[in-house]
Amino acid sequence: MMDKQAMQEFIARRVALEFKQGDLVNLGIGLPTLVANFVPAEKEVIFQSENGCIRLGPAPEPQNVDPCITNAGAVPASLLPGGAFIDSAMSFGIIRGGHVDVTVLGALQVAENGDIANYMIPGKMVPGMGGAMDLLSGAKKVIVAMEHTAKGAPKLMKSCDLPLTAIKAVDLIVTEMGVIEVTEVGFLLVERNPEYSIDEIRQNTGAELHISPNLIDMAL
Amino acid sequence: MMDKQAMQEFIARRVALEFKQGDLVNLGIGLPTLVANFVPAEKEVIFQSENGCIRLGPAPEPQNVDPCITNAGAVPASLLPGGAFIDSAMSFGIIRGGHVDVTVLGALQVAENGDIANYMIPGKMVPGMGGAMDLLSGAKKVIVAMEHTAKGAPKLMKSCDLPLTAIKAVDLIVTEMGVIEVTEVGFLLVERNPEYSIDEIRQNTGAELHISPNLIDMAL
Amino acid sequence: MNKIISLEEAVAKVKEGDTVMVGGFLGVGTPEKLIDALVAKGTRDLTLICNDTAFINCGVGKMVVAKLFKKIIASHIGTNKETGRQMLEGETEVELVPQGTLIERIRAGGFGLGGVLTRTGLGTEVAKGKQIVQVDGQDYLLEKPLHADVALLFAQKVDREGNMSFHGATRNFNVYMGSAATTSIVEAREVIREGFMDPDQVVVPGIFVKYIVDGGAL
Amino acid sequence: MNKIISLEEAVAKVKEGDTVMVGGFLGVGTPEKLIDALVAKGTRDLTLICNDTAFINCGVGKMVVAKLFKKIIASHIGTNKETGRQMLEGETEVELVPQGTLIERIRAGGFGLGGVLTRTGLGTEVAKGKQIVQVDGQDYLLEKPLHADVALLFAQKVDREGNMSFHGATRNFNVYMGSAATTSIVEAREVIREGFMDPDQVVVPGIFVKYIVDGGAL
Repeated sequence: MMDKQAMQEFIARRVALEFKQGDLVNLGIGLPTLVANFVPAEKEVIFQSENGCIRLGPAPEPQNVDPCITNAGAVPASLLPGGAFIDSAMSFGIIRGGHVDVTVLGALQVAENGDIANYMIPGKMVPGMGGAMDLLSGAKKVIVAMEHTAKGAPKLMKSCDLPLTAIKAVDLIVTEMGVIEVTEVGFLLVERNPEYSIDEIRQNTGAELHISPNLIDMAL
Repeated sequence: MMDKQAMQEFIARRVALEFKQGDLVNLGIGLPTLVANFVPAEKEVIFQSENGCIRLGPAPEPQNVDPCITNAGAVPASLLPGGAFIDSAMSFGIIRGGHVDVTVLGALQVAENGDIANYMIPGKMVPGMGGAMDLLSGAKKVIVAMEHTAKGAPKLMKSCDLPLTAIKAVDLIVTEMGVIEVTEVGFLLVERNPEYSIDEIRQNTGAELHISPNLIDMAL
Repeated sequence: MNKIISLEEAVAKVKEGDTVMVGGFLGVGTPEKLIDALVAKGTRDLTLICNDTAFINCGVGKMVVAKLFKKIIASHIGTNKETGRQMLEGETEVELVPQGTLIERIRAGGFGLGGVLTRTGLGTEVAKGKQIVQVDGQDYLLEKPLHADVALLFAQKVDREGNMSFHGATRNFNVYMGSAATTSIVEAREVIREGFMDPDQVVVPGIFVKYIVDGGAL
Repeated sequence: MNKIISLEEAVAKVKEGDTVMVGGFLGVGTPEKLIDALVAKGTRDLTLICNDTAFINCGVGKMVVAKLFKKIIASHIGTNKETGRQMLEGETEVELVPQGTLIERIRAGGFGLGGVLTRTGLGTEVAKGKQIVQVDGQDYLLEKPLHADVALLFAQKVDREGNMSFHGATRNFNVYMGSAATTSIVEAREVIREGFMDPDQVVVPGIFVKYIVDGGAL
């Protein structure tokens, strides 16, 4: 069994393989942010952050921190050559207008029709949707990167019981157990982490799990 | 009788008196453009042009002409210190959003309810509305600057018979004959050019002309 | 017209009960000196329109802690526990608005548009009670324009005319909030007192700025 | 990715029957070299979306004279007699759109909005056949988004990434047209080949630009 950090890195590493040359990508806060670390150097991916950065780069050395240059989590960041700073209206014009090729977000729950809940637990935790609702409605491809369960409770469900962030929005789910496509017929396991049996993955999934006839081991 | 140029200057000179300190003003092409020449030096008026200039200044000396700096009529212009260049979306955000204090436009016809026609004569002349419809719907105060008649035919009418540029938009009309407010009851003559009698002005007006009890000679 | 005023004069423009828009994204690009002065003065019953409520010791988060708001309109409050506490205990009303919708509603308010037609939020709680408009067979949510009494903005540089320019990720909501507010006040790190900004370099024209406060270096 | 292409390669991106957006305001801020090359090539049956049709010897006016358009969507055609002649004689269809509505429809197309709600044009021929949407008891005209196959843009400077900056009154429609087109081509007076633009100075980010053509000095 992987520890939490290893699990998150494992998931992030797999998500990074989804990007194509030249993709414009927006990464959510938390686990999704890690994905940037695993993009192969030869693949040119442009990271956008909704606070107004295009070509977001790695965290700067401490002596180079500029308080005005941060990612969407207010963490010091850098801009790669060719980058640009933009305002929020243009930033969300890019997002809503379908110019973001891929967004990677975390989730509390994902339903088999692609519904997603990731912005509040009523009466308990209400952080708000931030830019997530716009990303889910505007990005060409939505990847959810998350642990397969929340302390053993399934997060892939028949339908979400938490308030939705968007309907029918998710295209692909990457967890430590496998890679699941959201299809017309529901969840389709296309890649499996060999550490888990199909039965184990089914037991940890709250909806029917179809198995791809072309199921392969999780590519890394 | 004034010649055409003297008449236009006379009208422009009177319009210039309408501006208040600090007003943001947009002048239409033609006669309205002349108004800028008659704003007293001590009154600070900011001219905006819809092609993307704020603090438009006078025409430059020939040796200082910059092909990228023009007014909305594509005539070489200058920017005064403190000016800014903006894009069309912001330019019309300013106009539509009610940030323009006064616009001065020409007209083919104005109706007694404030309707205005100034962008086309069907089958004959169809230049298009350009920014006029936005200016008419967005500016806080709309002044029409025009000759009182078109070759003797009234331009102030009961209702316009040409296609409208905007409904109920005009606040004030300045002609070589006088200054006419558009009120709840229709046209109200508030200032008269002493060269014309009230009867003459009435004969040249295509709708009822109310006379202000406070009628004065045209201020210049 | 001299637009440069003191911090004291600036905060006097904000009245109890006002709706205030405040620029910034998790405190980045926020007028901290104006906020500190408002906290010190304790102007209450305000309605806040801001992207988020930053942190308890940063940006508008300090105003939350000082309980200056009766209502908060924001896209995210998760970085400030005090906002969540005030909301859950019913002390402060919170309206959550998707971030792209929030900036566009502000722009619509400032730019004279009747509202925003967006697919963002369809099928979620955000859509509840709102008008759906069909365009070519596609549903869009009608989101209404926002206006404020006062906008508190931040810029890297401002000239005496109020022309603003920015550094880094500080443009965020500062670019459009001035257009949607009756009174806008800019706190700039640098106030250009001699000459004016190059007109090609201006990001927000000074006509959207009523007052200027010298913020000084961070 | 190398975005810099030749004028010849650039005009080959425009196909007969395409909808093209062209930046510029009466020719100011228009990509003249791209236009000349299109006229020389004679790519026909185009639909034009542009603020105006400039003059017979300037800007898109030259394309009008060469009869490249089957339809023109613009706010003003009065400075080009040939446009008026083609319209009145039924050779070319002309749709007149208020200027502020035109730029906002383009932005809505590029920015994923369902349309524009504006009071501009209410009660006029512009409103005919269009949906009226009431917001808080006030009528607004619903104007639909615009898209294009190709956008032909002008910038003062562009770097290899496609980041654009401007001089003077040349921003006009160039800022938003790239977002609303499948393919956008920028003709810049200066192509920065060494290094990149200061990210604080970028007006239009390069993600909206697919190809770059070196326009050279005027």
